[in-house]
Amino acid sequence: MAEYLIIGNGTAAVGCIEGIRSTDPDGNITVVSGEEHHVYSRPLISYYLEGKTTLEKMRYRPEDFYEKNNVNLIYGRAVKVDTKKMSVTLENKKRLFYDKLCLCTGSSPFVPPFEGLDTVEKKFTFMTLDDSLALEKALDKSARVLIVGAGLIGLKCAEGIAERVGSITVCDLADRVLSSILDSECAALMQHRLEENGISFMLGDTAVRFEGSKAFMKSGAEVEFDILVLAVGVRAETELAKQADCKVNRGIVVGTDMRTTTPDIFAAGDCAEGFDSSIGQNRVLAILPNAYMQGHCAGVNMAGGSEVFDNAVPMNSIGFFGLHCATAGSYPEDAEMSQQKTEGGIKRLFIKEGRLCGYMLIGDVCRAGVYTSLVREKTELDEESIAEMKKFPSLAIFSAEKRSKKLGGVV
Amino acid sequence: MKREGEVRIPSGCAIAAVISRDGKGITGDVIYNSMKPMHDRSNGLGGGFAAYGIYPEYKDLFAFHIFFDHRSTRKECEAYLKERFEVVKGELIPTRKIPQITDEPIIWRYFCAPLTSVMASEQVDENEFTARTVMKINTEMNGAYVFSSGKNMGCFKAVGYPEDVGVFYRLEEYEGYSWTAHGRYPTNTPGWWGGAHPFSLLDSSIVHNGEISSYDANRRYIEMFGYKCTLQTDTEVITYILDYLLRRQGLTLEEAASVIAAPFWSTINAKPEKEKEKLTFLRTVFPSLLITGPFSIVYGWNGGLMALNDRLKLRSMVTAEKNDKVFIASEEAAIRVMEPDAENLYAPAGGEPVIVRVKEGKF
Amino acid sequence: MKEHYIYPEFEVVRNENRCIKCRVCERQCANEVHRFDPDLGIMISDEAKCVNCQRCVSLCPTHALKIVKSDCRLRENANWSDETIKEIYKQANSGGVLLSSMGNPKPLPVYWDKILINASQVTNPPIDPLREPMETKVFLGKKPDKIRRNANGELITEIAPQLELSMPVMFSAMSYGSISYNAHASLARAATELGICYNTGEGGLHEDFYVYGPNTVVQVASGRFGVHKDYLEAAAAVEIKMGQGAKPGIGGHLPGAKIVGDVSRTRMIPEGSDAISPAPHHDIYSIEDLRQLVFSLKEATEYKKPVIVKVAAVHNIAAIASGIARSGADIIAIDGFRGGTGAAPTRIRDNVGIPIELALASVDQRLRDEGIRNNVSLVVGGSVRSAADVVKAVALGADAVYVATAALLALGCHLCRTCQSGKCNWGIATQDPELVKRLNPDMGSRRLVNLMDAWRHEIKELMGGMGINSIESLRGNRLMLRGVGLTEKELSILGISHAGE
Amino acid sequence: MKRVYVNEQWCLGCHLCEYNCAFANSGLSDMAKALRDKPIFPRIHVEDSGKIHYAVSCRHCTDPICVKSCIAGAISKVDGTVKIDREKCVGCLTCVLVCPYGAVAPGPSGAAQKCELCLENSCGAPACAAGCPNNAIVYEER
Repeated sequence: MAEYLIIGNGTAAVGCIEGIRSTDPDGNITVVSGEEHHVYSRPLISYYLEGKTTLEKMRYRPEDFYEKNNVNLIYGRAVKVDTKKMSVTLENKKRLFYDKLCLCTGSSPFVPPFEGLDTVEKKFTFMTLDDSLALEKALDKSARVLIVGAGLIGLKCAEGIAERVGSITVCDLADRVLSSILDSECAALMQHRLEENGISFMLGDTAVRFEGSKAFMKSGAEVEFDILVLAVGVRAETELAKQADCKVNRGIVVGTDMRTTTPDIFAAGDCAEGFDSSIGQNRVLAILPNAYMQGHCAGVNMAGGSEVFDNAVPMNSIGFFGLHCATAGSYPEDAEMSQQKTEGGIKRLFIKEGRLCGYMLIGDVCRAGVYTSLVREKTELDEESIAEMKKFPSLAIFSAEKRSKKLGGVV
Repeated sequence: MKREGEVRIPSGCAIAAVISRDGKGITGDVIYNSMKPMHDRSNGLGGGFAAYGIYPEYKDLFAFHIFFDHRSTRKECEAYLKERFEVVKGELIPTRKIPQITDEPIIWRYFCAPLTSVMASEQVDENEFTARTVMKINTEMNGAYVFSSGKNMGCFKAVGYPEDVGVFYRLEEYEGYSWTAHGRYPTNTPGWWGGAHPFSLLDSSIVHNGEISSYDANRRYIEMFGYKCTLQTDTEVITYILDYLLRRQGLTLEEAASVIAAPFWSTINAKPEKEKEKLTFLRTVFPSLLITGPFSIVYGWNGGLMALNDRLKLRSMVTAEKNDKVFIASEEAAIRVMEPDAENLYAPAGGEPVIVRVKEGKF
Repeated sequence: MKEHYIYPEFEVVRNENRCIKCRVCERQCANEVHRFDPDLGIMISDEAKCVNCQRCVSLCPTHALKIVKSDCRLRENANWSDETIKEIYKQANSGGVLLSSMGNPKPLPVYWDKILINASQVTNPPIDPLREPMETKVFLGKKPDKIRRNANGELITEIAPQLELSMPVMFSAMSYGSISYNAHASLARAATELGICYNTGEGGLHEDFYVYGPNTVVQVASGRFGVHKDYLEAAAAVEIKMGQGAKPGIGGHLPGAKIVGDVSRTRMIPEGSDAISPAPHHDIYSIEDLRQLVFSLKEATEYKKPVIVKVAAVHNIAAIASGIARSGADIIAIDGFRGGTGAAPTRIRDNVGIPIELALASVDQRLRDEGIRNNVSLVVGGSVRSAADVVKAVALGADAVYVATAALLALGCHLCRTCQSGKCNWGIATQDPELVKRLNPDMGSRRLVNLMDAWRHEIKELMGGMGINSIESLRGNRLMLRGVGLTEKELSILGISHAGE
Repeated sequence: MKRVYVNEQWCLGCHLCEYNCAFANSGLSDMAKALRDKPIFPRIHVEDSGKIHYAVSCRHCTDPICVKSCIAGAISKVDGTVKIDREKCVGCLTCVLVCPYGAVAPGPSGAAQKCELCLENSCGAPACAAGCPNNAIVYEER
């Protein structure tokens, strides 16, 4: 019977388990979890602080998930891979053998070497449930919070704690919030909503040095704070892969079947650098749906099936204080941008060579998935369809024939 | 009260028949005694018999049995008959005075041959000629009613129970190879002798038990062909239908049976192709002659009998055999009176004709 | 000149407590009666446009709507009814002939309702259709006078072409053009499923429906629209339309606006040209001319298809029918004065023709008196409304009946009688694609099949009650009928006795 | 399994399905009470594009991308039906982002909702199909 070993216990691992089980109901699956928690959804940690979910509800899968899937869950940290003996050694020296190994090690926060960081009493990263629980303990109604990083993590953290602290300042070296997914105009809308809810920004500026509860900014400004949250960025966890001699760039390089360059070793999730069809090359797409789908693909292939995951695109759905934002795809310089302003929002479509290559929706995100699918499927559109698409996302973009397959067939 | 012909009178009935396949003589007491156990199926308002082979000495002449209300009617009718026929013999039909039968009309019989010259001028054969004469008398001559008109056969009928009618007509003195009998249970007739059964035309006679629901459809159809349903009885219309199908259209008995008691379409469609084609043809061509509603009939003619039930078999009828004889009756009891040792008792299925031919039709 | 204002005939009553402003009424009214007022936040109505087709009433999910007859009346006058006066106003406004649709709505006698059906009691048994077979199949066509046998004495079973129907009902003529493609599709599919026939009417046969040919009667009318060899050959029978019950003596006029696309192609006339059916066939000015057309069509179809001659029931119908029966026609169809139409001058619809019951009775008797009833089958139409009407018609002597209004009702028609407007909200009497699509033939044909199945069950029940187990035994069986409240004259024409006799 | 199918050839754009859906999922027994003077949150929507109309609701995909994408693990497929656990949903709308049919939308509470075939409300079978006046929406096996 096959021995499947999965390092990591996040979304990719769940995808991997479900992928294996869809193909091989019997093989032994062992999961090594670094965190001593049932599988939970990491993006929910801010919602937890906000009170929109509970520890109970945060479980990504039901309580009996491991049992039902006949998975042997081990808490521990994998430290060594031996590709010859096909084994993985844990921190506690326990050795696990595998026929197929999947690395779902995820990523970890990147903390730049700030001067004086060690003098800061209450400093947190915001990645794991334990991070969130630790931060929660520090919160109080009068606390001044400085968040370094105005990306998804930093801002979700800000939203999550907004009602529970005195003030929040977010700084980022970039000139706008959410710089990885939004252009300036769109970012400004989001920033506005955040500001309306009491969050202040110091953009184009960042902390360079700390002294106790004071941050010294690049611009020369000084910020007093009680709590520091570092959300500068994340890095793929690739240590084991390197040991196993897998090719590693920013992440562990995988093919569209999730195999690494080392036989019998797969990788999936935030640690992997898979194919991004929106740009036609590999890159790390650290988003949850991607992690699951890569995991699932890896699982199926580990179990001898054949699945290809070749249409990953960057996409994000995120909201702050009721203002939603949906984005997907890429925004090439030479693309035609079609823009529509809506009440309190904006819609930008990036069209190139008769295809929708990316979009940004702020405010009304209804049926955004129709656009996402156009991006993902690289659907070729005639003029009529493009005109229809510019109006709003609907199935009217497609021909009657295609629509009848979508609405009248099993899909 | 209105009598037959003025109103349609439903009735229940008893029927019985016997025939010798060898053509041997059977005396009339055999048949009228058979009606006794079925007494309750009649109500004394009509009984009658048809007898075949009873006039061998006049077998080539049409034998008219006629009721007259009055002597003057007889004179008038005889005059008319003589315009068309050579009347070889005319006489009172012998009867016996019994208390059970009263108010009898004047009952005569005439043995006649059609006048060939008159017949030629009408361009019809002797059967059609005779039939027309009968229709004419029965529809236009008030007080005269021809109740029998075949060759070498005769009907005998009266108001009364059939067993008494048999005694009244002294039927034990006649000998025929085939007899049918009828006892009637009409619901609202004043009791008119002409309304008793059998009903006959030429040598065809019908005894019938039932009340058909297709009556007016059948009547209005058959009347297109010169028949006049003066009595408004089932027996009359069935007689005309069979006359039309057998004599005028030339159908066989079996074919006629599958017109009047046509198989269901589902049955027809399950038949072999040739049979199916034929049955479909007959139902398509003669749809208005399908008879629905309950009936059991015995059709008599010179040379045989046919018993037939409606296709749902809504009326009782059984048959049995013994040696050369075949018996038919509404109830087995009647058969047992005629022949206690009768064999092969059988209840024909709905629409299944039982046809008996004397000497296999070579009679 | 300013026209006289005529108060609307109907009022739209909306229960504001139930209205959820879903605006279905607005979206579904082709007459644009309903409208949402964003300022007031309520639905409002323009009642002058309402034809009382009940589409909105039917679709309103909260049953918040009803349409009522307006009670704004003129001063009562037994001689000058409101309707009469308003018609005068309309004519004074417009100077035109008044147009109407569907059948005569006047309170003239409905003889079906004065005829009662018999049932068996005691002397013979009623038959239970659940237990016993009960047959409704009929063959329409000429029956031979005499059977023939071959040299071996076997019956020769070839006979004149017959139209086989599983029950004595057909859908009568409604042209493609006067009704929609989907209405035709529904009729064709239902007829096929039921084993009966529908009738193309005079507008030709759309190529999509040739597949239903074995259940199709094609019509040849005075305009000869869409008549060609394939059309005749596709059919189960060919009908020559001499007249129509709703408008005896006049032809038809389908405005050019409706002659578009497929309708134009199917009728074989240019788009936009008015389709005029002359009052007479200009090659039939007498009975001998009819005989020539009958035989022309028989020649064209190699004597393989029965020819029907359809006439309106008029005063001398018995003699007319007798002439047709001798013309070589296999089937006579008679359309009574209550028959429907897509458009007819009101005066003609309401004042010309005679009731089908009387026409049927006199024709059937006349053909029997002449001994030629077997030459032809008799099909009658003109408001056969139920299984009871079918049974009564057959008992009076019909071989089968034609139904159209009942079929349209099954398809959704609410008898608003404004077919002539072309804005049928039920997708029946319209060529507007947006309206046509409202009639889904899947539903339409299912409802027609349901209706006929129901009628078939009822016919069987009624027959069973009479002790009759096959429709043949009902045909012309007038003893099964009794009249109530009829005069001696009416009874004698109908050939039935009065109840109690 | 039985699914809701839409044939735009017969869709009249009457939008009744939206109201029937909203009513079916309202938990109330009177439509007027459930829907009068309130915004409605149907799980099916009609798209009107000129003369073309059609209703869109969850296709219950064989391989549903929403299930794979839900960050809360709130969407699952049970016996062929894709369901959303509204308690678990945090309203991130990733499902809206990925559904290629636009069949998921936020409900009145902000949690995502979509057609669940009326299997758990008092209708027991899709109210949209049952109430469609022209059989443009059918609930059947294909």
